[in-house]
Amino acid sequence: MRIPCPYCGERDAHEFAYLGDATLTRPDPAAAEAEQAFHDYVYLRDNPAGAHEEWWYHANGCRQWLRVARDTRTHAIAAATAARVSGEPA
Amino acid sequence: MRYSFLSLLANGLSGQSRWTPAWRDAAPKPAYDVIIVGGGGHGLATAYYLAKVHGIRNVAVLEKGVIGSGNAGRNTTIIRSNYLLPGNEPFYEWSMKLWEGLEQELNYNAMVSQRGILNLFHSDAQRDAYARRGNAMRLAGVDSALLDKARVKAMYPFLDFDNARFPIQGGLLQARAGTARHDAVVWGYARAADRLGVDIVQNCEVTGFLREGEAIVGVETTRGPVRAGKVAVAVAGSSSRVAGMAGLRLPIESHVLQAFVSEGLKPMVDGVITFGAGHFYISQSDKGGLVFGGDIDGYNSYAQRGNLPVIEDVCEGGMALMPRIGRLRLLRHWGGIMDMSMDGSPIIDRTPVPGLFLNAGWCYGGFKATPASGWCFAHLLAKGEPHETAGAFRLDRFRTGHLIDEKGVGAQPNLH
Amino acid sequence: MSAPNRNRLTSGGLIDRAKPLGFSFDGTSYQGYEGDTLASALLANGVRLVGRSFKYHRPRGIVAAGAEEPNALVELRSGARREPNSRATVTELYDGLEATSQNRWPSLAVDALSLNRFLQPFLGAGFYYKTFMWPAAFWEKVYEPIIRRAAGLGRAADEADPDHYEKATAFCDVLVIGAGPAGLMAALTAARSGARVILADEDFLPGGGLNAEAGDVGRKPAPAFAAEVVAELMSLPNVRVMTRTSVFGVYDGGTYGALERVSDHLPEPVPFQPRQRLWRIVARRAVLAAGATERPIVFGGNDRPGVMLAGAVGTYVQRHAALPGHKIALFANNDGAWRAMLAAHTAGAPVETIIDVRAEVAADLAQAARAEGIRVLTGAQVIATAGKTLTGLTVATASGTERIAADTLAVSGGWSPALHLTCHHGGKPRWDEGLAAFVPGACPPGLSVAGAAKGIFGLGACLKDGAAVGAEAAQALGFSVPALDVPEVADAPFALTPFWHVEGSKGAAFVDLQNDVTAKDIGIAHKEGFRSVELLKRYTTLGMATDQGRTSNVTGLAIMASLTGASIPETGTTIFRPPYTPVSMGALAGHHRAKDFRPVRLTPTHEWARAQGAVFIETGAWLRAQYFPRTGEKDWLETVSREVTAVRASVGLIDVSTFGKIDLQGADVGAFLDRVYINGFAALAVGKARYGVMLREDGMVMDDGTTARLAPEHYVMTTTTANAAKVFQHLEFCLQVLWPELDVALSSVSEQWAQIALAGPRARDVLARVADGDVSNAALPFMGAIEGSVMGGVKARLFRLSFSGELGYEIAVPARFGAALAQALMQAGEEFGITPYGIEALGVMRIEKGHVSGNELSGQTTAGDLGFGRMASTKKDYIGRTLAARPGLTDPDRPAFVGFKPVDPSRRLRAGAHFLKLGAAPTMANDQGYMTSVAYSPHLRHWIGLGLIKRGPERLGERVRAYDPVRGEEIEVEICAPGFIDPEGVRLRG
Amino acid sequence: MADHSSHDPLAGIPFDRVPPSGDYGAGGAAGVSVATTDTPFIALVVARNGFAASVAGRLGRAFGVEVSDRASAAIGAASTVVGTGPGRFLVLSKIEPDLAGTLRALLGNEAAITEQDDAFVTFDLAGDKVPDLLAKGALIDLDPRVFLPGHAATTVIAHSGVTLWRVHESGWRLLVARSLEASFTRFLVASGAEFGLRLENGTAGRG
Repeated sequence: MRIPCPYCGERDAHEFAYLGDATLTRPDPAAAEAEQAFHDYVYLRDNPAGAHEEWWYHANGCRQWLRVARDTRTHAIAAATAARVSGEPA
Repeated sequence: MRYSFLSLLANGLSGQSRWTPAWRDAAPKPAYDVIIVGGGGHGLATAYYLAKVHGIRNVAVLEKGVIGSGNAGRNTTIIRSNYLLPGNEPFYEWSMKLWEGLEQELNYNAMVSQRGILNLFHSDAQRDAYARRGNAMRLAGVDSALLDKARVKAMYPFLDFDNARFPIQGGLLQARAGTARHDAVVWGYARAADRLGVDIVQNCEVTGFLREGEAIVGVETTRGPVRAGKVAVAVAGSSSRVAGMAGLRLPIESHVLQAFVSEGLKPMVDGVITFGAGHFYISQSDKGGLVFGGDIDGYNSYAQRGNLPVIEDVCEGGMALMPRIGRLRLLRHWGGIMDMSMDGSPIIDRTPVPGLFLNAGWCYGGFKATPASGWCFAHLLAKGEPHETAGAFRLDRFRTGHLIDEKGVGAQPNLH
Repeated sequence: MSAPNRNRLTSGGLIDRAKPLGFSFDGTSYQGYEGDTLASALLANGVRLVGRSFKYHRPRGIVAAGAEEPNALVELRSGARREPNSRATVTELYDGLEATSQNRWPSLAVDALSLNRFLQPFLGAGFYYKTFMWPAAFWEKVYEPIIRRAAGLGRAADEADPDHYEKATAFCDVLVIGAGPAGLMAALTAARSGARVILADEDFLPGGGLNAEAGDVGRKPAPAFAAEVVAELMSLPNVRVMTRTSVFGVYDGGTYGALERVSDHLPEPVPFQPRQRLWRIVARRAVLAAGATERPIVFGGNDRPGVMLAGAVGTYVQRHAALPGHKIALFANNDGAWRAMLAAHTAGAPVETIIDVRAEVAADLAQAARAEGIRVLTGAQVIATAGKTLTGLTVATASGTERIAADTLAVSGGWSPALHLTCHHGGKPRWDEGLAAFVPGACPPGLSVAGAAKGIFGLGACLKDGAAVGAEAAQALGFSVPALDVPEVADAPFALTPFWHVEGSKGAAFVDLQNDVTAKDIGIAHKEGFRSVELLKRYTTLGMATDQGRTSNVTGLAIMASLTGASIPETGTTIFRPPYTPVSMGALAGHHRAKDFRPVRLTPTHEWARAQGAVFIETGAWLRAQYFPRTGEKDWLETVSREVTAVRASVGLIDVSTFGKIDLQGADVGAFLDRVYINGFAALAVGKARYGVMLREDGMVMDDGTTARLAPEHYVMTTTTANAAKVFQHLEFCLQVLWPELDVALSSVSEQWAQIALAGPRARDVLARVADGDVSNAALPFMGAIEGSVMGGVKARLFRLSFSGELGYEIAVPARFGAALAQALMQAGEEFGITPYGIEALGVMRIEKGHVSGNELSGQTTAGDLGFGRMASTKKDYIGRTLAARPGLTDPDRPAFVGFKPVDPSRRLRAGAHFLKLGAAPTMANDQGYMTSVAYSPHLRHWIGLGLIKRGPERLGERVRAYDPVRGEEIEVEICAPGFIDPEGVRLRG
Repeated sequence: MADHSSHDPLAGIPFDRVPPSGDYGAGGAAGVSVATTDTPFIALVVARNGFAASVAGRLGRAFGVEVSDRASAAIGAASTVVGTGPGRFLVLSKIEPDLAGTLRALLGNEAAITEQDDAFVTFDLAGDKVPDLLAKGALIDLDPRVFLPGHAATTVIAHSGVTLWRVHESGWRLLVARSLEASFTRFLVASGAEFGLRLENGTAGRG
């Protein structure tokens, strides 16, 4: 599998570390029901057979966390974008 | 037909003409007491024990393809009960006990072969961790032995003891562990369940659930609706998809695990060996093929195939451990879809949806669990409460924090 | 030596008669020529019996001329280079080649297990599932060992493989797989467009079918045409021609696996060359031009040596000038086989009879055969064979049966496209009624198929199709493709009548020759309900042998289909898994074996430590000094105790450079640290360090370490050695994903700084002599962190930290000065008897002091379990805080961190022992926890331990059993506080 | 120089020692030459949020090279600036003894600077066979028609992290973590022996 790193170019997936679902948002720890929200965030997954947004870390490259759109049935990668856009103040 | 020397003899003399189907190719009836979704080892074992132990025989196993065509037919055939945590160990030992009498019970030779599993360690810390595990096994009444380097060498003199990057210091042995012929397990359970009246329905894919209010009262299938008192799901890599039809999100990701077999060879590896300094484990089948594997590829996948980095990683581990295998050849590799749970341990539980029961999250350890998984799932379905050895496999443990994390890597399925 | 090459034609073929090569088979010497395979050389020498079958140990001969060979598997070479299961048909002959038949005892000619044939009626498909169950204990003891010994094929070498292997990666625009007619044209077309092309072919001689083709191509003999194209390709700078290279798998992202047999055609690799090289070929497009595989017709006695595939007979005659026999018959259902046999006859092979199942055959073929004096039997079937190796056939015709003398029977049931690679992404082949063959279905992205591999069976059509598909591939990538002048070859029409199995023929009729699966076995599977292709394969082992059923899958399906009355595609499709042909484990490992299995990391003081006599130990990727034995010390324990005592009494040093070191700069570092550590850091003063604990989001402890604030916006964090990469990745995730708004820049400085810990009551005295500035208690108090210099101007960071419980410092200097610093400290400490110590002594001292380490940071422990509960801030959020509050993680019954000492001080403690209450039965329910770490304390003169036990801190003074049955030990221990030495911390603050 | 021309180029060399200088492998002219050095002055520049372009510009002006925020090597007479990630630049200098200090003065609050003088061993590879040798470990396209002078990559070679760039037509420079020197040199020797490899170990004897 080759991941099109926006900085490094296309690279073999073995240079990356995988973290999974990138559609999840860390809940507000101060909110009511925070424990429930954190449970869902940490443990529950849609786990789709098909289009999947997921985190890959280019550990042996530019050290960016990338949001990769990949099909879990075919492994085809539609896009990879940086979690934090370089040079842009967030 | 009961299998025996006599049946073989009679058929041999009659030109193999008298054999009858091992199980009926059933068509779905309109309704059952229990529907089991998934005709793998776990589903078929559940059906068998429902019928045999609990007398519930109005049962259907619905399989979208042919039975045993998922992970039951796609694993490295290892059986063992060398677990650490109290949530796991008694369950896997119960499974081991069931394996030990399985063939006579089913009248089917599943080639259960207790030639031992040896987990090698390469550092003091690893030794201590294995000692902890071996002692936990003893506390559960399970056999375990901590071998030093000399005893490992006596068992497997061809391992790399002299030039290894991570020298072998010893190993944890479970002598009762071993392998079983994976397909035969499926066929044995299918045949035995069929004889007790269970309908095994192949080429029947579940496409949705029938509901009355909140409760699930049956399934929609490619062969029409089928009603049931209880619906039990045992679909391994498809767990999230099937649960999704009932509106449930699970603490599960589907990952690909590759497995490998070499060309056939005269006997060279007697038991199962696992490498402690890399991702590699190996055994040898009765046909002579070396059966081996390593880590999962590490990303969500439903593709049933993996990639070269893991293949190379496994073979590097193999060569590091057994440098005599350099000229042996990898014959085939394939991938299975693992339902990787968030703590690496399984789920056998009712779900928040009335009428729906779940057997899932086996990660890459489902095969060895087959008999106990079936036994305990059947128990839950029949009695409405968990079997004593499966009491920890609750779906709500992630909420309560009663995790069963053997590896201590947390909620990251690709690391389990 | 027997008469050399008695079955060799005197002229023709692509062998070099000027280059004879000696070889041996089962100890007998023979001679072949350059250009031979082992199989062609054996045939040329009249050797027909080459192996024994898997299950019944029946005598077997050479069947095919390529990778599809099911029978002719031999052990090649000997000793550490023994290569079992090598196909004679693809083994290139070299001088001195040594081959041995396998799976037989005592000899190939007389094999004891061939007695299995008498049991054959009882050993049908699945027989073992139905028996060997009584008595239960006999399986492992009696039945299974017999089965295992009888099964298997060749023997692995007994020693480590002495050869080298490599891996390499290549990139191209167009990868062409197969250098036959279609592949050559595809490669040439793409190459002339300027695309980067790789042409890979498994053979040592590119050309594929052209090398066995009797006719002309482009007014030249076909092999000459092939050679000319190959020469042009090799001359182009944008083309890489890889012979002896099998593309075995299609992986994601256009990555193809290939195996190059660099040295297998040599007695042993030339110096510095690998035996084989694994290639990862990354191709933007690929063209599969792997040709097709002939399949046999199944009939009784079809496994006798002498029964071969017709195309193979043609190949041996045309390419190798080797005669498989002197009385050749053909049994076929198609015109192509006739033409191959007529051409062979013209080349000098004595073809005497043609038997065709079809009642009608093309008049021109029949005429041509008769003109050559070949007897033609149409509407005829072979129903039996005779001879140990083939001597005769029984043929049934409309007019009855007759016996025909023949030593070779060429068989052809048609052709199956070699579409294996198209299946590697799950694509299912499609049944083509007209061809009676599976043709490629959906292909992996970027892969297209050309020529016979997609069911185009004429040479002229293959050439054209190859050019077209090659052009298409290059055009798709934006290359402009000049028109290629493809030579015209007139193709005869494809004519085949599907025919699979001679029913009612006599004797066992083998479908899968290698796994001994017969037509009757398929009948058993049918009767027992194993009818779908997946079940059929698994139950009978059809197609599961080393040839992956190349010659048997379709036939097996067809026989099952005829039994069920369904069509072949309804019965199933043949799916192929990688690798296309078996790949050696050595090649897949490459350089990474033995000591080079994984890179080793060495500390900056490695050579210095070696000079000090260190014994090294693997800790993760690192090699670290374990201890420094001195002469006269009787064991490691004495050494380690001496080192510990020396530190506690005076001073010692150890390299701790392996810790992860992370530099954090920015306005928000303090706020960031507050979010990743359970305790507060924002208020940490400049010039101070603080111990911190970080959790995973699920509430378990991830790592610990100290972080120092060097300047208002500049911090340095240390991590444990084991977790350095994991923590860095975690921090990057927090910054890039969770809180991108924070102004924090992370840099790893792990490799930049050597770090040496100096510990013991004399540590300050030693440091003062090395440091350039003031290191007094006032200038550098406990937990102080300052930047300065040592050794007269070497930049340094000085941290006053203690892991040992003694007055301690960690001194960081640029890595190139690490060893010099160690030497300087040794010199400065000489008068105090300064002692280098290793990680064993480090471990002893941290256990004496009661610090947690890797054994406690197991990923299964909470901050509360480890006694850090009170460190956790309640005033801020941090990673893991919310889920750490779950009941399962706050249960007061959880095992918690305490110390242990033996009640009988002479007893040794063991890590991994479990705790039981006194008198409690050893059951899992009574399990109280376990010992995490132990050490012999020279200070206390007895063993001490750390561990986790239920409600530990409430039970100080209680005695429990430490239960360690795996080492046969069980002792009584007392629970104590985890600090065994200076619990008040007087020494380290001194 | 020692001549290591036995069948196994690493025979007799302990795995935890940097192989000594010498000729390894096939006889005749070395297909690859490898020289290791401690590059004197290296610093890592990490632009703080929002300043990547500005930092690139300042670095370029200061060192007289064209620096962009990409994986490339801007090679000047005395200094080289290599992009290793967005807003991340390794600066190498032959002449700036206090490179980090200079950079701090240059970039102020726009970037975090760390000294990395000692973090790496520099491998200078020369010869026509360099791409073939590196292809035995790297999974990136190093074909000299594709990977041109000035191109740079941070990647993995034989399980080790490497930053590499092509200095000129036949010269390649690799930065490898200092702790991995012995291991990485072993890979080069084992993989380059078939071409003939000359190793000049400029770091030997240190430490």
